[in-house]
Amino acid sequence: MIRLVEVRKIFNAGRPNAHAALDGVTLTIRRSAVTVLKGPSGSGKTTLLSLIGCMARPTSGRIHLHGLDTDWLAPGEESLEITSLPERFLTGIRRRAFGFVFQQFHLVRGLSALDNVMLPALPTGASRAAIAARGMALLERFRVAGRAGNLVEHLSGGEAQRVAIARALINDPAVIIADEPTAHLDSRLSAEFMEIIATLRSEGRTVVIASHDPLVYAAPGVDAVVVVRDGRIGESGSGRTP
Amino acid sequence: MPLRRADIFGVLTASGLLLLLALVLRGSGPDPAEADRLTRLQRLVTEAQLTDLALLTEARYTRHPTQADHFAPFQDHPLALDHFPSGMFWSPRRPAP
Amino acid sequence: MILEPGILALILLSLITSGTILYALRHIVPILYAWDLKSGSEGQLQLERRTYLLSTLLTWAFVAELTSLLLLVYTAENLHERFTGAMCAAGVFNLNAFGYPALLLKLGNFLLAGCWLVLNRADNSARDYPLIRGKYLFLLVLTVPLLAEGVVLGLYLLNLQPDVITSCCGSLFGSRAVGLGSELAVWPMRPLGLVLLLAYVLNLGSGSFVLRKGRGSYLFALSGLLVLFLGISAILSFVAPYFYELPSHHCPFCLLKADYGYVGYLLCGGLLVGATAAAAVGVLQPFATRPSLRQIIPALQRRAVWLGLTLFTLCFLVATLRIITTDFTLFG
Amino acid sequence: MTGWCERQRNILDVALASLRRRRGKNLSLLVVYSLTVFLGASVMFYSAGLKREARLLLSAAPELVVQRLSAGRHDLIPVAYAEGIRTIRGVGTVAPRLWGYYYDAVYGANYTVQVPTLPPPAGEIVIGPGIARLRKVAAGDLLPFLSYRREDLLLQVREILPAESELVSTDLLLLAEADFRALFSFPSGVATDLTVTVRNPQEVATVARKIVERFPDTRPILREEMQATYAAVFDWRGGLLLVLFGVVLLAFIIFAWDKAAGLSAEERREIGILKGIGWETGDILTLKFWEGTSISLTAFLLGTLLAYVHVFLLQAPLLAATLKGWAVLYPDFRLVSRIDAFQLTVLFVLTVIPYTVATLVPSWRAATIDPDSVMRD
Repeated sequence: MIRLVEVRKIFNAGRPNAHAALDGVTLTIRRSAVTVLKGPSGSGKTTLLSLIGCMARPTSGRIHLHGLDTDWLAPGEESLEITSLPERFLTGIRRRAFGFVFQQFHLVRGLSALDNVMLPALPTGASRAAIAARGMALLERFRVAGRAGNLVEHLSGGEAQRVAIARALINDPAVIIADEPTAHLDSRLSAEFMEIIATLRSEGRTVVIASHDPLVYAAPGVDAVVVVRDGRIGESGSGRTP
Repeated sequence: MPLRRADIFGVLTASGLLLLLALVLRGSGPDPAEADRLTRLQRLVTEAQLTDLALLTEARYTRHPTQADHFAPFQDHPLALDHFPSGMFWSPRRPAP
Repeated sequence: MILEPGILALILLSLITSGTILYALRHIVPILYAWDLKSGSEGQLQLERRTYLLSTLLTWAFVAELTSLLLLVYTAENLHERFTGAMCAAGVFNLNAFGYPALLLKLGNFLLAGCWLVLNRADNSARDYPLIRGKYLFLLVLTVPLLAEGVVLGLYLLNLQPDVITSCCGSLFGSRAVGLGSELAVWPMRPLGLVLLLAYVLNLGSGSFVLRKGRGSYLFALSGLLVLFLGISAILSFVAPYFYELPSHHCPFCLLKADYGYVGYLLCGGLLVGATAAAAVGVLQPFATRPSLRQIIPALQRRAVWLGLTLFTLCFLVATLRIITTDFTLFG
Repeated sequence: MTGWCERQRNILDVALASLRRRRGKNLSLLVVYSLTVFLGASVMFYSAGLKREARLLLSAAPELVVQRLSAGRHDLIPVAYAEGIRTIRGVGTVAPRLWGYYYDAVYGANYTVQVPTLPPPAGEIVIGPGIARLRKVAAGDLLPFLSYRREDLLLQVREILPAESELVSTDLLLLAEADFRALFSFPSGVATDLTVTVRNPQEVATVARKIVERFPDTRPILREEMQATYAAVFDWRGGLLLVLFGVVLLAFIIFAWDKAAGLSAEERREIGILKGIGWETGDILTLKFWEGTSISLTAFLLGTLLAYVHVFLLQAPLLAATLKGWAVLYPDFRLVSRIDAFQLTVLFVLTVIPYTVATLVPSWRAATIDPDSVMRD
C-alpha cells in the first residue's frame, strides 16, 4: 500500500516561473489492485506517478510505503517514510519494488531485446547468467522469445510493448507503474496491454497507470480511477473509490 | 552463450598488461650477452681513457661536453643558437664547485 | 628546476590534486550552510547530487595522493645520480629545505584522506546523511594540508639545483648528524624495540577487544598511530641496518630497491595503511551511537581492525624474521 | 565481494556496448589518445635508453680528470704537476692523457685523436667505425694526414674498433704518443690533461679539493659530474620534447573533455532511461568510469606497446634526429630494449590521470540527470 499525505510538488521554487504541479494531494493506492490516474495532459498526473514511483521527492508532504520487503527497514518497522530518503536509497527501493513501463516504451536502441530486458537488474550484482535466464523466461511468457537477439529498433510496436513489460518485471517488483502506455498503440494492442495488466494483477501485483485513454480507464480489470486536474485530486470515476 | 564483452575486454587488457610486465621483467633480469657487450665497451672506455659519448662530433666544443671550457657558448644559455641543432639542446651547466 | 619526466608528472599530479581540492571547495561551502534533508526542493536535490561529485573527486584525489607518494620516492631514487653526493633517494630529499616536509605532508595527508573516505563510506551507507556536516567540515579543514602539500612539493621540485652537493643517507641517518631523521635513527635498539613491542601488543589487545566487545576503539587508534611512529623509527634505527647488514646504513629508501626484494614497500606501506585503518576506527567511534549508524559503524570498524592487525602483524613477522635469521648483529 | 565483481562486470558490459554504439566518435578518440601516449612514451623510452647507456659506459671513465686553466680556458698541463698530485694523500695513480681534434677538411669531419693507455705501435692507428665508413678504409690500409708542420703523415690502419662501440668510438683515432706529438707538433713535457685514480672512492671529492688547493690553476672533473652532465643533457632534451608533448596532451585533454561534455541527445536519453528504470547515480558514475577506463587503458597499452616497437625495434626513426643530435660522423648504434616500472608509472600519470580528471565532471553531470526526465519529455 502506498499512502500520500498532503503532497505538494513545486517546480522552479523561488523563481518567477515557479509553479505547483501538485498541490496538496492525499491519496491511498491499494495493494494488488489496478489504479488509473486519469486527467488531461498537464494535469500533474505524470508528476504524481513519478512521486508514487519514488523517482522524485515531493517539495512537502509525506509518502509512506507499507508492506515493503527491504533491507533498510529496522525489525518491526512496518512502513517506510520515503520523503526525506536520499536518492541512493530511494533508487534502491525503486529498483526492487517498482517496475516501469514508459510512454513510447523507451527501449535503448542498439541493444537487443534481451539486453534491454536485463538492464534494470544489472547493477544489483546478480550474475549475468541468472539475469539472462530470468529475462528469457519473461520473453517466453510474453511470446517474444524468438526476437530476444534482435535489436529493439527492428521490433514491431506490439513486440516492443511486450519487451517493455518484460523489462519492468525483471526484478520481480510488487508495483508496476505505467505512464500513458497505450498512447502510441492501436486499439488491438491497447486491449492486449490491458489483458496483460489484468494477469499481473491476478498475480497479486499492484498496478498504477496514468492515462487519459478510455480503453485504459474503462477496461474491466480496473479497480479505481483517480481523476487528477490542475494538480489536485478530483472526484473518483468508475470502479470502487480508493 | 557467447563470451561476454566484459570478459573479452578483460582478457585483452590483461594480456596487454602482461606483455608490458614481461617487457619490464625482460629489461630487469640479467642478460649475459648484454653484460658481455657492456664489459667490452667499458674496457674500451677505460683503455682509451674516454670521458664522453661520440654523439655530437661536429665541433670540438660539442664532442666533449663534460670536458669543455667554461666559456663554451652552449653552457651559458640554452637558447644561444651558436651551433644549431646541438647548441639549443645543451642545458646550461654551472661550473663545478 | 630539472626537466625530468618524473618531475613533470609530479608537478602535473599536484596541480591536478590542488585544482580538484579548490574545485571541491566550491561545492563544500553550499552544502555546509544550505543543507536541509527534509526539503524536497530542487536546491536540496542539487546539493545531494554534489555529494556524489565530492565523493568521486576525493576518491580520485586520494588515489592521486598514493600514486604521487610512490612517484615521489621513485623519482628521488631515479635522480640521485644527478646530484653529487646523493647516493640514494635520501640525499635527493635533502637537496633543499622542502624535501622532507613535502614527504611528511604527503604521509599525513594520506592518513587524513583515508580517514575521510572511511567516514564518507559510513555516511553513505546510512539513509539520513547523519555525518554530512561533520564530514564536510573535516574536508574543509583537510583542504589546508592538501593545498600546503601542493605548495611545498612545488617549492621542492622547482628549487632542485643540480649543483648542490648533498649529503647522502650515510650522513643523514648516521649518528653524527642532527635533524629529525638522525634523531630517530640514533634511538637505541633495545628500549625502542621494547616500546614498539609494547605498542604492538597494546594494539593487538585493544583490537581484539574491539572485535569481541565493540569497545576500546580510541585505544586501538592511538596505539596504531604509535606503532606507525615507532615502527618508522625502528626501521631507521635497527631494522634497515639488519636488512643491509651494515651497522651504519640507516636509510629507509634503499629498502625500496630491488636489491632488498622491495621489502620496503611492504614495511612502510603496511605500517602506513595499517595506521590509517586504525585511525579510521577511532575517527568513526564518536558517531557510533547515532541511530542510523548503529549497525553500520561497528561493521566498518571490525573490517578496519582486521585490516590494521593483519598488516601490522605481517610487517612484524617480516622484520623479526630478518633479524632472527641473518648472521649480522647490532650487538657487540 | 562476488556481488561487487558481478556488478562491475555487468556495468562494464553496458559500457562497452555503449562505446560500440558510438563507434565513430570513440574510435577517433582512441586513435588520437593512442597517438598521444605513443609520442610521450617514445620520447621517454628513447631518452631513458640514451641516459642509461651513457651512465653505464661512463662508469668506466677516469675517476678524476685534472685540467689546467689559463685565463679561464683549457690549457696544456705540465707533466710535472703529476708528481705534485701524486704526493696528495689518497691518490693512487696519476697519468698524463693526450688527446685532441683533427679536422679533416676534405670530408668536413672532426676526428677525436687520442693516445690510449696501451697504444698501438708507432706508425699504426686504431680507428672508430665511423671514420672507417667515411674514408672507406679497411684494416691494413694507409691513411694520409696533414701534420701541423704541413708534412704528410701516412699511418697504417691496424684495427677498426667493433661496430658495437660506435656510441663512444665512431670518430675515435687511437695512435702512439710519438705519432700524436708529430701530428700536432705537441710540445714535450706537457699533456692535454691528467687522469687520477683515488684509492678510496668515497674520497674523490676530498682529493679534488686538495688538488685545487695545491694547484689553483687546475680544474678537476669528477666522473660523477660527467655522468650528471649526460643525465642532464638527455633529461633536458627529453624534457623539452615532453613539454612540447605537454601541449599535445593539453590539446588532447580539451578534445576529450569536449567529447565527454557534449552529450548527444541520444546519450542523454539513454542515461535518462537507465535512471528511470532503476539505475542509481552511482551506477551511472560507474558506467562512465568504465567507459573512460576502457578507452584510456586501451590507449595506454596500445601507445606504450607501439612506442616500444618504434624505439627499440625500429630505432626511433621519428625521434632520433632531435634526441641524438646529428653530425657528419654519425654513430650508428642500437639501444638496448629496456623499460622499467618507473617510466610506465610516469607515463600513466601523464596520460591517463589528466584524461580521467577531464572526464570526471562531465560524467557527473551526465549521471545526475533527473530520473523522472524520461517521463517528462
